[in-house]
Amino acid sequence: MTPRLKPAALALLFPALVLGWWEWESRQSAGHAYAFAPLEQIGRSFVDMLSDGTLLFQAGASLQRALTALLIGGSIGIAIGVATGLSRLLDRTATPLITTLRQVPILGWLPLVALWFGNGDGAKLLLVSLSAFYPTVLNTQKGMQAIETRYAEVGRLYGFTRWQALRLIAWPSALPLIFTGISQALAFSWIATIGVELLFSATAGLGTEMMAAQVAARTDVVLVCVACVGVMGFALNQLFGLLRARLLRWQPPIRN
Amino acid sequence: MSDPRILRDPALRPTSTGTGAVRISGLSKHYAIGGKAMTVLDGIDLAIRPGEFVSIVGPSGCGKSTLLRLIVGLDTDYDGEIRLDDARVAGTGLERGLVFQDHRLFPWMTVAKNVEVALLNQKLPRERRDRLIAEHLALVGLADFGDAYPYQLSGGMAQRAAIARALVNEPKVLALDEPLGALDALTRVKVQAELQRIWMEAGTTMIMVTHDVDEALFLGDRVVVMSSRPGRIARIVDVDLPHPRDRASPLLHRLKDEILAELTREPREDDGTLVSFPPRIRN
Amino acid sequence: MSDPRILRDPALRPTSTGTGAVRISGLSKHYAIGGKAMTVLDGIDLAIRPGEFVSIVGPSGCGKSTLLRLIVGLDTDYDGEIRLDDARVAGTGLERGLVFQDHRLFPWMTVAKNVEVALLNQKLPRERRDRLIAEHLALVGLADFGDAYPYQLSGGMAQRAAIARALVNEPKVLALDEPLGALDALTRVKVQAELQRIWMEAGTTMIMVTHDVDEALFLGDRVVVMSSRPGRIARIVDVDLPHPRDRASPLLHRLKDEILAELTREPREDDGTLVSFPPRIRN
Amino acid sequence: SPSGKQADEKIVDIAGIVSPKDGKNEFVGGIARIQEDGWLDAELAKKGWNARWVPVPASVGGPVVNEGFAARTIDMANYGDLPSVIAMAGGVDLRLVVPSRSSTNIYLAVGKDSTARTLRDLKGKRIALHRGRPWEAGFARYVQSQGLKLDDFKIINVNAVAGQAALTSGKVDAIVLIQAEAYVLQDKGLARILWSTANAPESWKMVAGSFARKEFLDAHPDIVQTVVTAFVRQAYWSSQEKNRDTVLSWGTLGGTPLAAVVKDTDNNPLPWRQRFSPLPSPAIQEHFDFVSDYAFRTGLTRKKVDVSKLIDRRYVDQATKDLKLEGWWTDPKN
Amino acid sequence: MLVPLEQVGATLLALASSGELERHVSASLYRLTCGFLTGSTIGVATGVAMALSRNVHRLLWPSFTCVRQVPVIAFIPLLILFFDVEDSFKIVIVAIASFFPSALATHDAVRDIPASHREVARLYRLPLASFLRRVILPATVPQVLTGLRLGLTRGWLSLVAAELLAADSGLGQMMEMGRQLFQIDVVLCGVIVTGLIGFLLDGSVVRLERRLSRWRTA
Ligand SMILES: Nc1ncnc2c1ncn2[C@@H]1O[C@H](COP(=O)(O)OP(=O)(O)OP(=O)(O)O)[C@@H](O)[C@H]1O
Ligand SMILES: Nc1ncnc2c1ncn2[C@@H]1O[C@H](COP(=O)(O)OP(=O)(O)OP(=O)(O)O)[C@@H](O)[C@H]1O
Ligand SMILES: [Mg+2]
Ligand SMILES: [Mg+2]
Repeated sequence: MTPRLKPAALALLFPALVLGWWEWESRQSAGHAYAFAPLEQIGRSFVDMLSDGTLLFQAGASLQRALTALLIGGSIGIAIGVATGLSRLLDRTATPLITTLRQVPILGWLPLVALWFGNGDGAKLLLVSLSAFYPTVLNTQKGMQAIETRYAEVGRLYGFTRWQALRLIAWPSALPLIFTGISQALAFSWIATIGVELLFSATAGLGTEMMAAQVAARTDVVLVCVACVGVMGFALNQLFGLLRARLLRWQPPIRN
Repeated sequence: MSDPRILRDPALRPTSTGTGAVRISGLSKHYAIGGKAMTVLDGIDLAIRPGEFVSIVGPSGCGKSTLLRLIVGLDTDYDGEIRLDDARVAGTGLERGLVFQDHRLFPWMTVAKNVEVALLNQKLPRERRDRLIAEHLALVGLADFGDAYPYQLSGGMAQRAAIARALVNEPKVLALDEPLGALDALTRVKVQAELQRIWMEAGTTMIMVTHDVDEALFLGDRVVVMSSRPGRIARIVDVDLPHPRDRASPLLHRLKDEILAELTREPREDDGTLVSFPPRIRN
Repeated sequence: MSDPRILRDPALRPTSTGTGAVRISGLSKHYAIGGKAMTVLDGIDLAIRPGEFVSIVGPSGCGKSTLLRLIVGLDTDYDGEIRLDDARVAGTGLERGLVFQDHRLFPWMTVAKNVEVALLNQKLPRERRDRLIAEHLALVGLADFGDAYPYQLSGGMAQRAAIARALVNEPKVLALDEPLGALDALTRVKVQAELQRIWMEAGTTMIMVTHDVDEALFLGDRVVVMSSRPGRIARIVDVDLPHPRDRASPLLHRLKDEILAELTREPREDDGTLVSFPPRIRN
Repeated sequence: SPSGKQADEKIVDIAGIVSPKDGKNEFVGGIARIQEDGWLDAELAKKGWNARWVPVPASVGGPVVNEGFAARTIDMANYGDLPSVIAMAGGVDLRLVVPSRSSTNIYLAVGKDSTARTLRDLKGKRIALHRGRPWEAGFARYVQSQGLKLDDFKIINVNAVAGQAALTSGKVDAIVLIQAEAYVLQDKGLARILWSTANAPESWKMVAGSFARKEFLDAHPDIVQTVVTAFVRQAYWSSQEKNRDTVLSWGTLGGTPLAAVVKDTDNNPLPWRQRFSPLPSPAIQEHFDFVSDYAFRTGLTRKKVDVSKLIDRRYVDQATKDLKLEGWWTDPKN
Repeated sequence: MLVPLEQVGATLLALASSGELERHVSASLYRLTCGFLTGSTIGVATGVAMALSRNVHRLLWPSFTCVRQVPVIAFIPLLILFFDVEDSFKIVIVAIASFFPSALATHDAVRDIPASHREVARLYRLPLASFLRRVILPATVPQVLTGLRLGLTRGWLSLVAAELLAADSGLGQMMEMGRQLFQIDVVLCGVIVTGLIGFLLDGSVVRLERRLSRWRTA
């Protein structure tokens, strides 16, 4: 095998094994076929959903929701993370509250948010944003708190204002962790999107499609949705990785 | 400006004009290691005239870096007093600069940006700022490396970049912590000459820690010799020679022997190892 | 063991016995800075005998650290060949050690734990391991600082701790990158003596980068003088004197002048700045 | 409430259960046709009003509608029986303005290899039942009629989806389902229907209908009347034999096979036309009496809801008069 | 519209004194503990392996990145086939949910260890165990713990979701029934209790972190 092929082959090995196992399971019994829709049927559903536009439409709706929420929740999360990372007072007051609220499952908020904000898109966006908020705020806080004294001292020496210290020392040194946070948030907001689509009043979205298919026992459709969610998440992550590499080019390249 | 050679003759120079006088009196500093208190500096008294060049030599771990940190105000937890032009030092200030022993370049900035850091709090027009940065990078031989990141520099290059950063905003008092330690002999001689030129032209007060007694004598108006356990001033040697000096001067050789003798007076154990070098921890 | 003074006379020493021979041939190394390729080392050929002490001197940024990194196998992306006892170097190995230019102690470990790192890959009984660590800490004058964390050390103390870590597992080949740069004159002389003693007793092959030509000549069987833009071996100076040497020996003085002359042959710009020091970036 | 409508906004919010179809959510039960028809919009427009349809997925229909009622973001809704009783217990006053006799069947299915023939055979066995959902009351009534209690079984509280998976993998012995789901399973050879409300008294079946918020009703009786009339018009259309196939096809939204839908629909002794009658039958009142009682007895509600005034037939009567449909449906009252 | 606080208080008291709250809390905590311990342990191990070995990275990373975006709820029909509907199925869900954040955070943390630290380890050819314990662990403590905290949160969230789909006990079930039965005070009790439990769990993670990063100055 040429060295070029090897990474691709390795990357595909795992999915291939899973698919093989899947096909085998689906042939076990009717009961198994219920959960393990045969690959061929999944493929057919995929083609159907692609050609009638369902997939693109639903995926687009979910993607838009997830990304908007990521933007809202992520930026608020970073802002609050920075603020609490820098100010001990804020940290003491806000962090326990955030930590407590963070543990309340979306499901807990659901009735309250529905009562206060209705069942519309706003409420959904709020809940998804909340799920993007937590990972970013946590990681940003961690990043801001891990500033090395050595570097902080340079800032003191040159009379950095708080804003300069933030922009030139704290922010760049926290950046790797902030990226981890955003990448966690990406997954969280995806998941929450599907979740609220499923638990709130219906609008377009992969979650809605998935739930309906599940109710109708169309495991094949569910799996097409799942695969679609996964692949889109993967693609977003790759894009995001490029951005990360660009912004963190000051780190020596990693050689294994 | 008059002949710097004459201006720099300590005997001829007026001591009270200009700013940048540092007066240290009764200075002591303690650290705790593993719960045990340790005296690092003990009763330091030192008056530095404006525009003076003071070299500090002393065994490893005797508190030289600690002393510089206190002077620039990075550490304000000490006993005694440090005054700059009669004002008590209570924190860092742009009029006091420091070249750290480790270079401390920000890894996330290019070399040029790292130098710019020192200029951020001065309202300078952009072109002037850029010109200053370029000039100082050229000064330390890094003209081609403005866009490199610190991980792409060699040890000596990083140290030179740190020197450029410290010089670029022309502080009144500049403390240098072994700034030339990682430089090869030739580069070292050149950077020494540059340091001296800047010192003479700008009238900066310079306090330089070095391990090279030749260097201390070549540059310093006075050489402070420290001893350890705890860090004290063992002796202050006046170097009564105008600048720039001739490295081969017999006076410098004599003074060097004196200083080395002072340094080797350090108590030592008999087994030949170096256990006695660092200050002992006291309970 | 026979008289080390005789054993260490390069003329008397058998060259083919023992292990630790390093053979470097046609070695070149390139880096990229901002997309531009830069040749750092170019056509390096060097054969080091087992148990030899080779000193390397050269201008800042000429590729000395890079060369050491290649020898110990931290970087395997190069052209040409490096062989240790006839086996091609393809990665790190416990038989090759390195003292980094920056100390690289792990900040989360005490000094003693940092030294222990070098022994983790050897199955040693705990007491023996502890004894080795204590001995080597004492050797570098840090007996009292085993429980201190790196941030509690002075610059020179950290460097000494790094030396202890490199020595404790007795590698066959030890590369040292300006190991004594941050040490004061006295400590330096003592650690030099210790290095020499260990070298003579253990028969380690040592390759030491230093900026101190005196040091290079005092310790080295040969002194490799490098030039920059790109890094090349300008000259190799044999030091035909038995160890330990007399620092005042006229031969050493003559060789020092020669080496300094070689180092100052470096091309330079006319404006008096140092722009020419580092290798130029080529597109 | 922040996203509720302004007081002066002339919009009536009507919630309906949706199923996805071709990538879009479609309202079930003929609402889609009301929208298409355009009559309602035109009538409301004459009064300066608009209808806003709120889609609600079946899986969370009850809570979402109740929350909307409480937040006054929903004025009218088409949904099931137990949730409306729960809403009233929670302080939201409702009126059932369009009852429907096309009631929903409840099924008990066992695994395909099960030897159970009667409910008694399942004593001590595991039955998947989603608690707090409408079909719980109907099933409880059946259990009661057999001289048993719910406690005689090991009730596994799972939703229908998880329950079906559990049944096919043998993790439970039986499952309570509604509508065509049971036939889907049986036709795939995964389950066998043991019992259903097919031949049970009408009052055992689940009831759906159009509910209106009392507050809204009192403020805008004319608007409610217009909406009710639209629903009755729709019921009339559906009840015509020529539209039977179209109506059946609505059941296949979300991918349910037609065959299963037909089998479920056939489990109704009423003739086709009468199934769409909006005229309240005594069975419906009896059903609500039982549900209210059951909910209180089992602790689902904290107080016993008075359902005696729940059904308000004035609007339906007015509608049949306006549409000149008197006599099209037999009035069960008589 | 909000339920009066005193009513929430009364409900909370009633739930607590009837023993119902305790039943739900202990059921949830049991599932959470088992699931989280399994999931995060495997997660941390996988994260380390992917960051350290290029081949493991190639093998797992694409699948990992895809699958971690998928809500656990989508796997429920599969999981029900293999696991008991009662506890083990929920434990597996918590494990899966907490696996991903722990693995990702660990992977990133290990990858971000400065090259200079890794080089020292390479130079002394540290055996894997020592490398993990002495270099990877201390260098990554804050980040990994952040990942674990997120994993805990996500495990908790998914548990509640799973309890909503299939459970007779557990705080999720309590809240879900509260929603179904339109008893917002019960939901609020759930919110308060889950928040409180989460806060305590989180606090212990934070304390652990402080212990493990004493070497940091400042
Ligand atoms: N943050 C700290 N906490 C505890 N002890 C410290 C700390 N910083 C320095 N020390 C101790 O203070 C003493 C003096 O340190 P300092 O860095 O001033 O020495 P130095 O004279 O600069 O030595 P060198 O020449 O090796 O750099 C040392 O013994 C060191 O262990
Ligand atoms: N990771 C890297 N990426 C790009 N360039 C690098 C990198 N590391 C070193 N260089 C370049 O390689 C050249 C040689 O560096 P090296 O560290 O070997 O010099 P050196 O001889 O050790 O210098 P010094 O005496 O100052 O330590 C320098 O010009 C430096 O900019
Ligand atoms: Mg120092
Ligand atoms: Mg170097």
